[in-house]
Amino acid sequence: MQFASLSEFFSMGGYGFFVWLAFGVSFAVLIGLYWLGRWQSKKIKAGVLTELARIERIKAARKARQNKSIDQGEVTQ
Amino acid sequence: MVYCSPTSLIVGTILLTAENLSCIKQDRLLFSQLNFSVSAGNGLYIKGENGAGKTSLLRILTGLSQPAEGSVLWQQKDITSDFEEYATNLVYLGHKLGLNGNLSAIDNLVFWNTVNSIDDTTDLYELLSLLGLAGLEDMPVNRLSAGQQRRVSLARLWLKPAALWILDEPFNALDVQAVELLIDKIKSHITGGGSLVITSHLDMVTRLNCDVLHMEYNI
Amino acid sequence: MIRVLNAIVKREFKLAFSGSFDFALPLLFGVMVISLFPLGVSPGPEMLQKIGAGVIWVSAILASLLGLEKLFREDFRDGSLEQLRLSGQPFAVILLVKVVVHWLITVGPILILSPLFALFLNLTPLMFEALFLTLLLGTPMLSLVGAIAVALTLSLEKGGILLALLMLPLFIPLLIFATSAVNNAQLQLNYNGQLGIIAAMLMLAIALTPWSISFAVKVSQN
Amino acid sequence: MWKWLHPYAKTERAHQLAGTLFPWFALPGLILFTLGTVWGLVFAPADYQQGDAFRIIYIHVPSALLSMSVYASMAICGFIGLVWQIRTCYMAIAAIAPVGAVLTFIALWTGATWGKPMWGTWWVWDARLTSELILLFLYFGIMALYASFEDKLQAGKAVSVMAMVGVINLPIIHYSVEWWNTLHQGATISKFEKPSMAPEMLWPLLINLLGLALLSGALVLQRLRNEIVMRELRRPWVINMLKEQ
Repeated sequence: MQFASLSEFFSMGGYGFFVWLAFGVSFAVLIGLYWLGRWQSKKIKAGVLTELARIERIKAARKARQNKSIDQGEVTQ
Repeated sequence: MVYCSPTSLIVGTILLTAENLSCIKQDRLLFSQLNFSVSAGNGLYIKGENGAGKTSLLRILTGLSQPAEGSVLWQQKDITSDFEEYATNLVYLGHKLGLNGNLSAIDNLVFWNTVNSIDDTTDLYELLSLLGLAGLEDMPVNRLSAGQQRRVSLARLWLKPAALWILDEPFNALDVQAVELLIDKIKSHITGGGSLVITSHLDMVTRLNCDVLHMEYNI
Repeated sequence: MIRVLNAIVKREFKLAFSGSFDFALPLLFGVMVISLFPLGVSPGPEMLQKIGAGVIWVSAILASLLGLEKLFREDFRDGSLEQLRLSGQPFAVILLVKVVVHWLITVGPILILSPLFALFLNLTPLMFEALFLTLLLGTPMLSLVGAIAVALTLSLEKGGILLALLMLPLFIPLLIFATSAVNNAQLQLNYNGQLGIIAAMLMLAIALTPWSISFAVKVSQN
Repeated sequence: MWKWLHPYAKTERAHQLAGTLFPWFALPGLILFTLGTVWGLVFAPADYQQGDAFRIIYIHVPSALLSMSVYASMAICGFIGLVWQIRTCYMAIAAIAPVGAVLTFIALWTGATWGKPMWGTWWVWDARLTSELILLFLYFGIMALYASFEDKLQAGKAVSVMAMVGVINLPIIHYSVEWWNTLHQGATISKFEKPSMAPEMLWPLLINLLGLALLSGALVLQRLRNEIVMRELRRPWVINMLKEQ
């Protein structure tokens, strides 16, 4: 243990501001990156639902169009 | 460099083979497990709605794009093994015409002839007047209309004795006369033992007696 | 092959000098950047001599960046690059020739006018000699390495600033060695070491870039 | 059917693997990093010249070392991806680049906060800070390039090429900047150089290096999982997996 008291530890021999600024920002940035990843993965999950809905819409539109062309007597492959 | 001129091929030999082609664009599977072959004296008409991947397929066949899976064979050899050799047997007309707008039709074609190592035996003026461009030969290409520009690019079909033509919507912007001219040219190419892969939204192609490949919009 | 390369060279020159002054724009840009410095920093001859090498080199880098943006772009847009790739000729060689010709057309004038820059910034004859040699050996490397980034961004609409972000960090070693060569010349010291390093970097670029450029173009065409 | 499913199976496997590995990186990383930091801040002796400001070294040097090697790992991914046509490698580059950029930023930030008490100014064109700054630009370039492409497969190939060009240049940049620095300001550099370190100072540094490396690995794995899911959104396995959750 290099420091006699807690206040001495926080002051870091007069360099406390710089030491804590360096460590604090570094930790904050790392944690921020982690939370960004978490948030992205949530957003992706939400995106999947809209994507699935879009696929359904395309399928429905195609079905409607096929029915229509069959009604008109066109031959589709 | 040896040219595979269309006439030297026996009608019916398989020239171009697509093996298990699949293509992914923007994380969407456009098509998968596509198998077909095109033989000498035969054509393939690729049909399908917008976004079905016709252009992507054509670009894969030319070797400009890589398929996500599968391979393209030219006379049973993978085109990537000797791409230069494959390219000498190919004429590709895509959406982009490959003409520099600041150069004249003649300059563009002469340059194209040179890089393709084609000896100038064809009279370019005669060819361009056949294509309905008489008097426009030395005008910068970007002063021509869209249809006229496309005609200039079509001249390549007359210039390069290639066995395989890959044409992406060649009838775009062409007037009736030019369409007829092109159809005649394609017909004579096929009867001469050449082969063809073509896309078009016009039904003209049904007159060509091609095989048809129908591509669906894949979700 | 010689005929093909000849045709490509001719076409590039014809396009560059037919009516448009595009080929001179990088040069003009460089001259203007250089003439901003005396106004912005100080017109004192000693000060100018001190910063001269750096200023000229930074301007040369920015000017060649501006010029490089046009390399391949037109040919990519109108499809000529596709046709060249399908011409049955070795693609990497064709592209290398295009880069070299482009360098001659856009950077050549900068080299020719470099005495003027030296005059503007009060460089001594010895310094000018060093400057010219570093420009002669260094700018081809700029073009070769830059061409990779240009080729990668061909299919993107907003090429410009992205191109700067990609390329400028790569040019820092060149800037360091080139300016230090000129500064050595100012002190009448030997600068063969710096020149040697620049030449080595150029050799490395010549050996590695043609393949990379053609691969990058293929990625863009995909 | 199976044959074209094969490449997607690969990303599925990569996704699973990343999920399994994540706790093995995250937990030891967290423990080691905490241990090293506490050791460095509380128990390690202060430098006789720089006093307690010296303790910034316990985050500055690991992040600076890692920022460079992470770039190299990105280039290796690019090389593997291009040679063997593995899409997962391109995704890995996209996952690695932001982590590397953050490490570079930490190295720069801690360098600046260390420099202020030592040199009396936040920024000095010192060799290490300058190369870190250039490295940050390189990372930004990779990230911007990747983001610019609509087609992410194309983007992956492009950033692979760029990462390889960058990694060839990185040593040249590094040594040229160091050389330039000795040329211009030989005096200040000695202050910032690692003093010959006593073992009780070195141990926490090494532990922190390992801890931060594992943590970066965990962050990369997390981002890789996201990237795979984002890119394979239409695959049945992704849809099923997301529906289950």
